Amino acid sequence: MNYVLRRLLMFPLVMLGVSVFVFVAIRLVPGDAITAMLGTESGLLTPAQRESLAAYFGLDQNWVVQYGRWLIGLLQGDLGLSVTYGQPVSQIIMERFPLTLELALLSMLIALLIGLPAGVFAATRVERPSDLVVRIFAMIGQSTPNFVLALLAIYVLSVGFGTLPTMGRFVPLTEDPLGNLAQLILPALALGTAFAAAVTRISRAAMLDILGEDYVRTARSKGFSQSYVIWRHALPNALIPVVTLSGVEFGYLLGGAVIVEQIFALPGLGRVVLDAILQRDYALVQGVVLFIAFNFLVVNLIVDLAYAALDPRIRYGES
Amino acid sequence: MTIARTLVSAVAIGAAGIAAPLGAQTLNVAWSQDATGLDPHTQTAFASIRLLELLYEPLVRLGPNLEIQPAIAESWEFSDDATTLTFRLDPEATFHDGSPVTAADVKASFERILDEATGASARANYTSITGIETPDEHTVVFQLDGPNVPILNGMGSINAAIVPASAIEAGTVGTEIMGSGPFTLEQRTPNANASLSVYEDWHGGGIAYDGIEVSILPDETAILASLRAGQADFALLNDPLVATLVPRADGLELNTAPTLSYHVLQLNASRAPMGELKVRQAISCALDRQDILDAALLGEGEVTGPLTSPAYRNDPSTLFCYEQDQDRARQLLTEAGYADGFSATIMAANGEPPTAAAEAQLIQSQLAEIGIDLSIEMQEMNVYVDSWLAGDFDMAVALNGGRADPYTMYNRYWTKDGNLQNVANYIDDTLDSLMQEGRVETDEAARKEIFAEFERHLAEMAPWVWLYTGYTYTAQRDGVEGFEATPTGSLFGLVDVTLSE
Amino acid sequence: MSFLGALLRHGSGRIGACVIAVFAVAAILGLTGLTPHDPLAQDRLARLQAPGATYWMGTDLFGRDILSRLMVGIGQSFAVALLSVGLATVVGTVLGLTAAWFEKLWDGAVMRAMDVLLSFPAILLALLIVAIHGPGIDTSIVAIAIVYTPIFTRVVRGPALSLKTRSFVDAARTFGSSRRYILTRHLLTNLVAPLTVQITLALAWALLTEAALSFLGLGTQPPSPSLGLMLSDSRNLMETAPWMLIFPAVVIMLAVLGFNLLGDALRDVFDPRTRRALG
Amino acid sequence: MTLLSVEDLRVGFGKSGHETEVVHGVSFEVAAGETLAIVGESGSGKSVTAMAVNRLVDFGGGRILGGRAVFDERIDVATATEAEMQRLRGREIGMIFQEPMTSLNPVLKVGAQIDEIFRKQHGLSGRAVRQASIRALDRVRIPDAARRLDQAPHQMSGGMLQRVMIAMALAGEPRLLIADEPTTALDVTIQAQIMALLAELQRETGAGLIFITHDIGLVAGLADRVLVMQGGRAVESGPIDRVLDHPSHDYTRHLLDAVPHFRAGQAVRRDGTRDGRTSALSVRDLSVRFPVGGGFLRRTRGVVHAVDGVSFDLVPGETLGIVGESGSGKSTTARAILDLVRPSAGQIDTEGRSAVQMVFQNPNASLNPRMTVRALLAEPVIAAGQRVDDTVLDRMHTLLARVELPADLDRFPHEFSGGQRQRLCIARALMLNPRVLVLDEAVSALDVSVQARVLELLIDLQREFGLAYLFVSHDMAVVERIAHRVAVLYAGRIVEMGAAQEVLSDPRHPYTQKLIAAIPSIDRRRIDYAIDTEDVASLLRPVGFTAPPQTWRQIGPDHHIATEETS
Repeated sequence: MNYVLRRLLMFPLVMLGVSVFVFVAIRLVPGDAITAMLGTESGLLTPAQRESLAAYFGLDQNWVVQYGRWLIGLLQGDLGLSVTYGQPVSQIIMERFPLTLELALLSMLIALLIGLPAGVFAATRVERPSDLVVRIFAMIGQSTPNFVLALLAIYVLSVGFGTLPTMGRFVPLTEDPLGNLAQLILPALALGTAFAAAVTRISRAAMLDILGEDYVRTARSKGFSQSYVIWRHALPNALIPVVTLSGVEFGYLLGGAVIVEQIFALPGLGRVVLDAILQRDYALVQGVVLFIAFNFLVVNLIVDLAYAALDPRIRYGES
Repeated sequence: MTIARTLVSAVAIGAAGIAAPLGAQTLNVAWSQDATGLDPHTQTAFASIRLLELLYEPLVRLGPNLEIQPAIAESWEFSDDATTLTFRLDPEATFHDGSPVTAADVKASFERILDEATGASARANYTSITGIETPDEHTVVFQLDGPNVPILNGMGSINAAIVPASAIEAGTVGTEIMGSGPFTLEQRTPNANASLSVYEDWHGGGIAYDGIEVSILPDETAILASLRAGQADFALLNDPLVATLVPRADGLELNTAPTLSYHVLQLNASRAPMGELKVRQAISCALDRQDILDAALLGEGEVTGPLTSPAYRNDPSTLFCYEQDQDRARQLLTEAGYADGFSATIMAANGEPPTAAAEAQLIQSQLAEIGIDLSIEMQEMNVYVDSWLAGDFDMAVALNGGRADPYTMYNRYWTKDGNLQNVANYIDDTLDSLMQEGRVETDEAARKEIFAEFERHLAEMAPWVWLYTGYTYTAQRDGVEGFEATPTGSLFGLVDVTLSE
Repeated sequence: MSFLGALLRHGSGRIGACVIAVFAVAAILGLTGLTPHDPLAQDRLARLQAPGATYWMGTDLFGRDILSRLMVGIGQSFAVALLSVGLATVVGTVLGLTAAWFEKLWDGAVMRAMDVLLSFPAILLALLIVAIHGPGIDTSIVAIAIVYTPIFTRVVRGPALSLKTRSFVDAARTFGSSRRYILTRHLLTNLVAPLTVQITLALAWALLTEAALSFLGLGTQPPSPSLGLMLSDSRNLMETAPWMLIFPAVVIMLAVLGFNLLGDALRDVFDPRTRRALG
Repeated sequence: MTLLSVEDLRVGFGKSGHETEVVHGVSFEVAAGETLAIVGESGSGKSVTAMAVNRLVDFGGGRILGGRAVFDERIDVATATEAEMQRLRGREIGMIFQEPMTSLNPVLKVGAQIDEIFRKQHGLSGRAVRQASIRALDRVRIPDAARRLDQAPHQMSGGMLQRVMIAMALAGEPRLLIADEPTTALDVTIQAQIMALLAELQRETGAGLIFITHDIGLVAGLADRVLVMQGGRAVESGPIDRVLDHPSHDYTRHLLDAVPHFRAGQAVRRDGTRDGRTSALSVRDLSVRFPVGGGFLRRTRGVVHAVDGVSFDLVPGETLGIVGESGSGKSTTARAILDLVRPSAGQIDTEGRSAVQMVFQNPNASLNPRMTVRALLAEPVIAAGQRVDDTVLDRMHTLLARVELPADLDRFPHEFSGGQRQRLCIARALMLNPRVLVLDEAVSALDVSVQARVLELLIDLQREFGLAYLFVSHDMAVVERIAHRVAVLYAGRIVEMGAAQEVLSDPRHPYTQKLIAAIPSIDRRRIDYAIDTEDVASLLRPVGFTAPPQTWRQIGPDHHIATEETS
């Protein structure tokens, strides 16, 4: 397990890197929280008024002090107060993250449930029409911008069927499972299509390679049927590249969620960051971006664990 | 197609189940921008004011055609020399915790607004108050440093809302809602949704339903879709391109009301060549205001001069060069020494208003016809506001807020000591003296004449080129009646709404 | 067997190459001004006109010809994609190669830095950069390049590590060839295959990101058209003027499809096993 | 009763309708308990023929185009359905493949890959399956079977994995066993053990065995009948003694004579003289050690002593053959001399950097596929800082001619055959006219007949340019042909060294004796190999371990052996 241990040790290092990066980046953005809040009216503030507001927003200290105070707070689990929401950043994250997480997991599920079988199916029928059909669909899936998909979905549903996934509010799974699914199925489809296409192509390529390997030939020489050989011998090996792809792709899902949440008006974490940047809410941007980066690293760790579980060569290392 | 069919029915069942059916007497409202804060004294963003007007109450209120109506104050009058203003409070008025609204609360509220530490941006409108007395629990007398008729209008803005003195001491004004308005705030998830319920013993009378469920849908096409899907009963729309689609959908009604805020092309007179009067006038003559209105807002609005409030608005065709006259424009340019035109940049904010990009491109193509070559700089809202406040632009496409009273609307730009002088980049004695006259004049007819003269001079000096006013749009499903829009865009009209099956 | 011949014999390669060729011609015509109408000219009488005789693809809100704007838009979007991916390739290759060659500290530092960038959702990273630098074509290029550099670094570092162990590198070492010679002549020339495949896929992805950025109002600025901008302009007019949405959306899809097909074909052409099948 | 009779079998590859035929009408028979050897070089169609018998060729894009292959006088494999074939494979026909390291599923435990046969084919369940698997491993003499079942394939050696393969093939109690070059990837001592195991198991089960190989010497000890194939045709077949002693087809004669076979010292070179020449290369107690398990935050677990105090020297015009099995440290020694591996101790004296050049094992991997012949040959010159002028171009042309390659400088490596590419590597190594050539398994990757031609070329070049060769190889027959002197390496140390003639004909060190005994040769027929399962000694030593100094015993004028007993 030393491989995974080494990855764990890298966590704080990368997180520190991210925290510095986002802290500096958001402060380089012109304009501050006061202009964001008051707009053109902020010109009416007298210097004294501006100072008192700046103090309230914590904009008056120099950067190093602000970073120091934020970092110390971070270590005690206090991500600071969001100016625009008037709530602690950690509370906003806890409220908004379930939606984005569920959206990302649902699209990942869709991607894997559609992508993997399609990829394997296509690989076993190489050069036959069904292989071509799967590849074309995968290609189109990967080529359509997700916001076009989202726009069309809303238009067709509201005009054609007079129904729409609930907007503005999150229907938690615990309260109303059917409502929750109804709300998230469409955004998850819009977000997950490109991912499903990628999984199809990766699993198809992996399966093609694996079916040519010696150990598959050995399995066949034992008299096992084609489906058993695929399911028992080929698939476990094909999962490895798919798992790796899912790790990287999960990062994109969190990013892609920003646009899909905007169009479907879902109060997720993706939109919070978008608004926070526009509102110059420093504490919120820093907190949420750090949280998303943390998630990304956790997901990659899970991918590594899955990697080790799938492939003993990693788990035991070289004998 | 079977998969799609089952998918859609799943969504249908889910959606219907969720949107609270009309029966439970909740009004589902949708709009695209959420309040940026909850302190009535410091908030100026339109989205914040719209929400706070339902939770707090000022002393008086502006009616559908901007006449002064009672709110917390039952009655009011100026002294004969208009230097003192006395209000008599409605004894029935109570805060949401049942405590009565007293003169002490009014006094504490105004002291908070006038205190610089609060950062109340509308403070400039009340600086003429020199003293506040509370002879008894229900009377408040304001001493003014001089005759100031517009202050009564100022008292009608939510920025002058009355908050409990106890809340001011506790410093909870921005975080806890304790107003005397028709609704109380049950729950709010910023940038997502909010729930309001009716305040039973609101002194303004009963309301025909139990509460309002607000959804923030940033994408206006989504608002239209939610109206169609029955998820929203009532909605506010900014973008005329979307609003004009509402009448097409069956079961939806669109109400339009002219607004006070005005679309304007601000010129920077402190920079060459805009410093030349003839150049500014040439620009004013070169633009076809109606054509820009037709293209950018699909004609949804009216060409206007500087004054937009109904009481003072005049017929714009009487103003300088309000008919496009390209030859005169070229002639003015040559007289100013710019026969073969010049090049400049025009700045606009992304999506603020939604039609900004379109307006910039139309202005660019129209001015190109007389040799003025514009390059467009679209900026993110905050960056735009920073440059706007610093006056750091050649030209700027803007949508500026209007006020019922011309003085409170323009004293910040067109008076010698207006604090947004560096945005106006132009001042002369006539403008300043007319503004002061208008401030002190108590007679309505005389005031109207003063400001008409002020408007003509402004159009002629053309520091800015006023274009048109748009509409505020509200859309509702059948069964929602009784809403009356106002030029200020206030949603106070929701108080009279009735819901029927 | 010539490389191009193999590419054209490959099923999806042929389609991909044709699609990209068509768009490339359109882009060149667009950028050199040979469009049916002036993309910026506003025809007051023909506002929001459906596709017809004079305007084959209809007009937009200001009466500008959609077809001409599309041709310029393709040129604009291709330019952004090519420049940003080019930048990412150069930086990624240098980082990837040096990380693979020096290993130990430098490799760790480079990979950790890439982890930091990768842990940022792409759109947010682009958003921050655009917010700092202000919207515009150059910022989109830098934003997309920064987002894509980590991917190129990894695509180069992996194969470079394995190439380093190949005998012809050992042979070069025994001759005493210089480090620069080995890195360029031996490692780089053999990385052309994975790099080209990644470049075509990156171009497809860059087109989508440029469109997304413009959709959020942060990409290329009006009045010069880009595919993303035309898409976002058409958003509120979806019902009144559907052609304003359909044509740009179809063009983006086909362009991205073209690059993906090309990428797939290149992968087969470069892979010796499948190359033989192509004769 | 004939177990399998094949008549006029034709097999082809490619899209149905216009396949390219690879096997053109082969016929043979195998009786129960009988061993048929199919011998031929790569590309002769021997593997395709075998894979056609159990129709595995279908999965490789191939098809049986014609002929009959009747199994057990009841089912014709050529026309059987896939369902019928699935009942045949494993239960009736077992198969063993060439590369044990890749023939087992890397992500599944070894046990799981054996259990599934008993569970699926024999319907066993629960504990019975585990017991059957343990018995299967005992049967192929794998020690400590229970623990091995829970190991993953990458934790086992090549020899051990091949035993697992045999256990799996026999688990279904097949009546016909097909072994496709089962020992080619293994060291010679392990190869002998596997051959012995196969012979014994065949006697035990009475199954028919088809043994496919390119090394005719190997089958002499095992086969009853032999079939020689060339270019997809059967050129000769018959009982083993008749074919080996009186070959009728000239290709069979070529396989027997031209291809190097070990003659226990008779076929050594007679042209070397050592006296009076200063050494071109001298190595004094060279050691190379690798820390294992070191790295971040953890102390090293141990040190691998790959090379432990090796000394020898090399005189111009002389070839020193270094022989040893995998893991003996022979390649590491070669790489250390060229500084590709940093030696931990020892002294290497040469006449300067460009005086020593190296030729690697795999010709494909040692030529950059993207460089033309001109660039490939020019690299050493550029590296040495000289300009590629006309004299250098002339040298290129003369060298290309000398190694019998076309003079076209603009061709790419993939346009040459394996043998040609290795000759190009030799030409490149000679560009700076070195004094010493280090040849690391230089011919092992080539076809047998091509090997012979390259060896002759090397010998001619040695005579012409007076080169000294350090020839590293695991193949005793090849070393016998080219080496003047031989050094035998075991566990990183020289155990025996001296003139080739003495060492090969009269080996005195126990390890050398065991090594030479295991080498198959045409002369020894149907012998039964002694089965011993001792594994190669591990080189992992505790930290700070220093081997005791070596003591030598002189046997002959130029022949001595190490006396400390092998630890």
